Amino acid sequence: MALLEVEDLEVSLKSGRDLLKVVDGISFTIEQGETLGIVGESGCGKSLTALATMGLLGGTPIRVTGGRILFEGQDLSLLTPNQRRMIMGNQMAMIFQEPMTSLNPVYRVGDQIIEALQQHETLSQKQARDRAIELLALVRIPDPKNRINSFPHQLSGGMRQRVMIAMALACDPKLLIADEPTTALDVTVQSQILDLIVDLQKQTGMAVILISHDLGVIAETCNKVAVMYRGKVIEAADADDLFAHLRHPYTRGLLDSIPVADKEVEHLNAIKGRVPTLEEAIEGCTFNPRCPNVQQKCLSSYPSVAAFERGHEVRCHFPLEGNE
Amino acid sequence: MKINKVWKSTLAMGFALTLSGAAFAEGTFRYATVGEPPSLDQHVITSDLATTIAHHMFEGLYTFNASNAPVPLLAAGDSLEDGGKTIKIDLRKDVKFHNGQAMTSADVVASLNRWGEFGSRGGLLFSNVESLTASGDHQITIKLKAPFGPWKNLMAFINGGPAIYPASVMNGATKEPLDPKEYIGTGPYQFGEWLPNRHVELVRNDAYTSAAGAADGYGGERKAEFDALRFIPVSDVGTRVSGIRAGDYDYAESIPGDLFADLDGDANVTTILNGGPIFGLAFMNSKHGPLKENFKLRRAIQTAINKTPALQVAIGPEKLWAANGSFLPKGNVWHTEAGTANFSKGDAEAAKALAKEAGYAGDPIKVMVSTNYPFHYDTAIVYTKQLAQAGFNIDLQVYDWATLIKKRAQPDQWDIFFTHHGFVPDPILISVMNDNYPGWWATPEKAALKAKFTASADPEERKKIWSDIQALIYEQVPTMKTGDVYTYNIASPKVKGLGSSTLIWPAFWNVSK
Amino acid sequence: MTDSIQSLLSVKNLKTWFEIGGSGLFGGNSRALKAIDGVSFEIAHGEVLGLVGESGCGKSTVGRTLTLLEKSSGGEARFEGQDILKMSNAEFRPLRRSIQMIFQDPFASLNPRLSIEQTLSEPLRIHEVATGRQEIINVIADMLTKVGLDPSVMARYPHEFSGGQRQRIGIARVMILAPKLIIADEAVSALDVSIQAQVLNLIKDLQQDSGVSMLFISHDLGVVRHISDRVAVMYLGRIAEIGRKEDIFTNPAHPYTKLLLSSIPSTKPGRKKVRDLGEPASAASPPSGCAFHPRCPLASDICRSTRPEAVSVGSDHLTACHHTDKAVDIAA
Amino acid sequence: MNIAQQIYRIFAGRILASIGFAVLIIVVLAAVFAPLLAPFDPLDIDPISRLQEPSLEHLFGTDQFGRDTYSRAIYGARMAVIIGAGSVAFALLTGGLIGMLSAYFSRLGSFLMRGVDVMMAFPALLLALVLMTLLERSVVNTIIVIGIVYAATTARILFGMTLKLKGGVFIDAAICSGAGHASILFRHILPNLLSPLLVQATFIFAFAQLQAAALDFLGLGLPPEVPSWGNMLAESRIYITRASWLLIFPGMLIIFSVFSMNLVGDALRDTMDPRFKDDIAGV
Amino acid sequence: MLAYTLRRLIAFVPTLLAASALVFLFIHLIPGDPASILLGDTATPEEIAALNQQLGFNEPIYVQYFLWLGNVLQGDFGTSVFFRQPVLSVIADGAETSIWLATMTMCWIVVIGIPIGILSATRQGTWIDQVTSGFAMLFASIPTFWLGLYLILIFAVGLGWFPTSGFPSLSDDGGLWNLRYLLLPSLTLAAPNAALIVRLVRASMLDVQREDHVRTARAKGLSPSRVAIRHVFRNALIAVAAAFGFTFAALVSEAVVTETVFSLPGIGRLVVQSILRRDYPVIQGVILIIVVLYMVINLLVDLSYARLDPRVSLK
Repeated sequence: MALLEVEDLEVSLKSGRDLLKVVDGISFTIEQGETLGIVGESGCGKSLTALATMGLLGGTPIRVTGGRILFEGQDLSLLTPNQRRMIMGNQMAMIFQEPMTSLNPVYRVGDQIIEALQQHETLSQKQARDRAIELLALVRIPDPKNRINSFPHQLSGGMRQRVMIAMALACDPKLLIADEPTTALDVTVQSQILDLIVDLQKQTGMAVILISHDLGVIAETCNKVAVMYRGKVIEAADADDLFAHLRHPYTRGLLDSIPVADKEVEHLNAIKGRVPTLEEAIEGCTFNPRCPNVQQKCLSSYPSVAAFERGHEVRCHFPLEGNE
Repeated sequence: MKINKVWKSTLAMGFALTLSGAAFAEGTFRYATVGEPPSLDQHVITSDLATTIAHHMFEGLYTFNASNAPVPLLAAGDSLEDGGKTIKIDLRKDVKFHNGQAMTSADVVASLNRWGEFGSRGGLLFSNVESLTASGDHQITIKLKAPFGPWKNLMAFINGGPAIYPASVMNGATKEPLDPKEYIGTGPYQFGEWLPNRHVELVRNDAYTSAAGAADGYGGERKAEFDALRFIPVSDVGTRVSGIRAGDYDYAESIPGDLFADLDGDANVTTILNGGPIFGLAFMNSKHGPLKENFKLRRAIQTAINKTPALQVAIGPEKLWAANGSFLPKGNVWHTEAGTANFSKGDAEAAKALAKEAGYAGDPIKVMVSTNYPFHYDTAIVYTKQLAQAGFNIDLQVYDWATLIKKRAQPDQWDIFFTHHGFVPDPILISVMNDNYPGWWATPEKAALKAKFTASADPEERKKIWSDIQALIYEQVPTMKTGDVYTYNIASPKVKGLGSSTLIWPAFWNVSK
Repeated sequence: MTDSIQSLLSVKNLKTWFEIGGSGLFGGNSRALKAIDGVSFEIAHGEVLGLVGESGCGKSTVGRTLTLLEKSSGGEARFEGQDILKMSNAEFRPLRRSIQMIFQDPFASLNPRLSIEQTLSEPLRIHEVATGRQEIINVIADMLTKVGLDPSVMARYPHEFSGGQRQRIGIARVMILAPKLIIADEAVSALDVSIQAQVLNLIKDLQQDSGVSMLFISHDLGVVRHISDRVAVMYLGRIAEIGRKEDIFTNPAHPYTKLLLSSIPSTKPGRKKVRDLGEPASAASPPSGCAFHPRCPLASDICRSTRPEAVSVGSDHLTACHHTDKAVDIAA
Repeated sequence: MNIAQQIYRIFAGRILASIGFAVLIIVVLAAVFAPLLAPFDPLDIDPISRLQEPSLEHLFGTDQFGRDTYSRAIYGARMAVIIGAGSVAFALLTGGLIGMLSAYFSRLGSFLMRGVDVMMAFPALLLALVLMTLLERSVVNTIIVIGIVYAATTARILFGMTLKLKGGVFIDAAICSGAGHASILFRHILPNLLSPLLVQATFIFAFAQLQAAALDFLGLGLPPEVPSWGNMLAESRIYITRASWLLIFPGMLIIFSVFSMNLVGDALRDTMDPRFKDDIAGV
Repeated sequence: MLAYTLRRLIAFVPTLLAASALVFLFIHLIPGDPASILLGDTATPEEIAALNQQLGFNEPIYVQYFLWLGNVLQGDFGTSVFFRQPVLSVIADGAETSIWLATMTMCWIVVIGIPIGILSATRQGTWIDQVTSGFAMLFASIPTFWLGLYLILIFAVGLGWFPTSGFPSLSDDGGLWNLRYLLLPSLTLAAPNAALIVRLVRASMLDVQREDHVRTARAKGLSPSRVAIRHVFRNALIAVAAAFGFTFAALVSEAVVTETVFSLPGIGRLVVQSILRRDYPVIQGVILIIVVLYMVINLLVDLSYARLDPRVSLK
């Protein structure tokens, strides 16, 4: 039994009388100890997938409109909100993109960690506090005994993200969902945080879903990768396999668009056009307006999944040969 | 004890919100006033409200009986000598001030002197006084330059009148009103406290000795039945009425005429008419502007106006007003019809013709009125309309009362202004008789008649001269009377001893509940 | 090193300090935040200088100071020989045509109440580049085509465009004046990867066609490498290292440059770990001596006490480090 | 987008706000066409028919002067619109200019805003009371006195918003294009303030009605002969039991018009530029 | 914090000087004078002038101002022309009423406004939200005097549950029980302000609800009510605190009207009456004290900011 199984998940935004599908039937599984990277440009639905999985869409006009999410074999949609909260923050935890705003500015960081602890475990104030200090030490915050009394604004962005991680780890979750955890951080700090996540995962054996727009971050951290475009996973594979054999023209284009520091190119091979908005209806493959090798078939029908060796899957009528 | 009480009241508040009226001791009389008095010093203050409060504390040598005739109060008796030029007044010997001192002629002389020099109405008498001396411990002697008819009325009129204070208080007193701590009089109630905005409270003077005789008007026996009289400013008239209805007050003054029918028929309310009517006056500027010396134009204005609709609008029920041209009401000794044919003609055409004759060419006539007194304002609105119909160009300016008082002292600021006058027992006290009163009516004709009027001591002759003066007023029109207004007050039916009407100011001795 | 005669812009010892804390009558405890504290560099005609560094290092302030959007606190910046820092706003106004700026946020840099035509015609009118409505419209249409937009978009308002399109409009507004120097402040960092590549290509093409000089400010080393001729690395208000981009990227001299380079995630699977050297200090309370010393594996006493001055470590390659001779290992 | 579309965008799906908007249109129409709609002269005194109950002839009854309350109420709408629009104009022009200039020219601003602080420290009604006693009761003075009070709040709000805008990137962009002060203030900043100003205007309009009524009630507002709803209440408050229609009708008119204006303001705020939502919290 | 408070207090001085000079100028420009009010209808201009001379109102305004200012600095606010009592004791007497009225009103605002605001925000978009928001707006649209008149008519005259008017001191017979006199006035005064607080609490909670840290709180598995109170309302309180400064100013304004309607012996009515009576020393004193109070309350609001929001540092 997989730890988490997402089947045909559909998430829609209610806009006036229309339902716009933001996540359009995606499926993936993740096992204990695995790191799944979900990559894509803004608006592709990657963050909503994470929020839907976690159960945090309440209070927005966005709803899960189809599919199932199974956590340890249990269909989360069948749980009452209270039962769902028992899992949230306990067996399944999440960290977010903006460490600057994701902590409540009016409470000390220690209290915020303690709150997470006491929500799911019966601990005395003293026990909870000791545990919070341990957690801060675990995420390598120097001088945790004093730092526990800091307010969020007294910490740097990197430190705050560490606090967020400590809070997420408070109840030893089986799954950690990290939504763009390093996007707002400087590159030197980013590498520290990524190192930390990788190390903690090894220590605890938890599964991690890492969501990022940065192919480099994904490549360095994850062992499975799903590439999303316009609400659908268009390519999924083991990380090694994916970067060795890019099969979708979008993934190819994405990789070619990145100017890298360790290689010189005169001209970037950019994908043309722009990401279509949700309101724009596209017949056939949704990537067809931007695809360099679009064919007649691409304009009329949406491609189904084509499977390659080692579980490499791609949604393209004309997958690339997959040579570097 | 105290804590227990607080606890109890808190409990009570929770369970029995209906028990509202019982905050005051039974012996406190609660009077909802229209505002606060400027000061209670009777020598210099002419506010009716001040007198309503103060005449329970301060007394003069004389006062009025039910038929408005002067009778002794602190005086025991008097005699005229020297053809009316020397007045000897004997004082009662049993009178004590609130501070415990007995009243002697020294106190009376000091009080009369200050009143004569600084008092509002003192000048009327004292311009005729040659000397004032104590001719014994309990006797004073006033020597006049010439016989002066109205002296006793002036002495009996306590509003702006000669209240008797201890000499110690009078020492150094000037035009500036006395401080509350100097409120020491001889009356049945004495000064308690004055909490600004909250109330003025008088408490019973247990050492009071009353004048002899049965109660008659303000004269005779005075008995303080209440432990305290509390005068509470309730400026909103609706609140005053509601307060009486709900039992929060025992007595409330200055109630609009339009509510009379309702209140008169309400079993929870007693209405008390005032015996002496007040009357509105529209003064004309004799010193400056288009109306100066132009008696014809003034008569044109007078002719244009029909007083009745204004009274209907301003007052309401016919019981409460009279379109009466005589300055003093029917039944009063000073009543006369002289000149009153011109009181309320309401003839626009005749007015137009007169105005044309007077050379009026449509210059604006500045009329000042204050909304602090709604009936002035209502009257002004109606008059303005009538005058406009008669071709006058009226510039109506509405001010607050303080501004109006300031402006009316400046002759170039106005042509007509509205005010009103309280009931007075002697015509000499009517403001238009004062040459310095704004309007500044001081024609030779007036001067001649006024001299004769004050010099005479013969009641019949004085009545005759007064009717000549009234006729002159209708001819020269220094002011227009707007009509008599019988104001009324309301009280809780529990209050006993009020009678069906008040004389001039309500008095609460011999009253209980 | 570029000869100062040919350089278009020569910045010497530039300082920009902000006052923080305290104000009003008794604001005695105000301090200076030294956003830029002695920065020198030159830009030659037709050259692109990349200015790279982490957030808070003062790189944007350099750009804003050179366009007089911030007031400098010291130093000089000679543009074609004239010290622009000494100029009043009014004196500088005619020069604004020559020194133009591209801003980071394509959503905030266009006035939402002005149509594209209004936005683009404003600089033309002010600098009298074109007169008469028809001429102006022609120039604008031309420019829009150059940045890859259809001239018919002229009548539309900013909210009708995507981020990439807006940034193209921003570039059009700058290029329409044919400036001599463009300061591009994080010009592509707000854009999605696929759009970023398009805009970068556009900027690079336009720069090469027009020969305009450029100060390209970015936190992204890849982007900087792609577009620049020379690169300056900033750390806490100072330049740590400056030189030709080949030298900086293949042969970095400053330990900080090395740390930066090894921190960039590459698209090759597998994690190469970097030593945890802590986080940057804040410019409000900079460390003594070399500002990088708390994070530097090579730090010695001199680093803690003395601020290193720039020393030459090769042709046109300067670095501000006391230990240029020592090797440093950044990998964990 | 044309005006009709904008109005549709603001009111579509907001039932209460749409009703409010309709009420306001009715009030404005009543104000404009008062002479046509009023069956009687609002100033015409008729002592014979005073204090009459509402009837077919006098829909809202008559007052103590025998004037037709319905006609006065119609003309009252005219005063409401004049006072509201006047106060809005005064407050926005003076306050807006002070706020904008103060934020833009910081040295001038520290001086001007100090003055605004002084004004703000006076409770609005007390300031109005003192000024109204000082000046004469008149329509213009009432507008000025109410306008001054809201000019201070407007200045504060615009100060904040201008400061925010001034720090905006597109202003930097305009500076870099070489735009001068006047162009930045009036071409770049002002148009961005228009929608928050519109919202502010609706709230000032609404609160000005209440302020004017309070002044009338205290006898320090419009000249008493002017048929305004506040004056009608002030004059007839003693008739609360004797002639209840004299208080109920004008009172309801004030409540409904203020309520409507608030509803419209709310709807405007909801549809407005989200950047400024924080700044206007009702006056 | 002490240093900050001190510095703020010192910064009051110029504002106070400007405000007091302005008041002084304004009220002396008003036509009319205390003497003519005191002496009434029969007084001649000479008498009035003489009394004004005696009271010191004939000096040039600036001389009067500096004399007054000098005395105020020594704690002497002068003597009420009308009451012949020290201004401070006149004000102190009115203050009892006003302070109790304000306290009770604030209690209503907090007790009514805040819970309803929270309810409305947490039920955003439901009929509960629409009804409460609608009523809040309606109450903010009612002229206070009109509301007061009808409350008296219904609850005091009609039902007889409460006294109609006035307020005997708590030291008078009845003690705390006398507070029932303030029940209707405080409700009248609270209605529009509570309505504004409802709207403000709702709006700021909705703003906070959109913030990222609320999502974090929910991600911890906290219950909705805990999130609403501890994470949303607690943070929204920062914006609400600011409103209390404004509410105070609004309260003072509306108290003038309410105290008039209910004939309460408070400061609001005192100042109106004093303006009508041209009792200069009282007007100056009251307005000065209200301005000081306003500034102190704003200072307290700023200080409470620092307590509510650790990001705010007071320097």
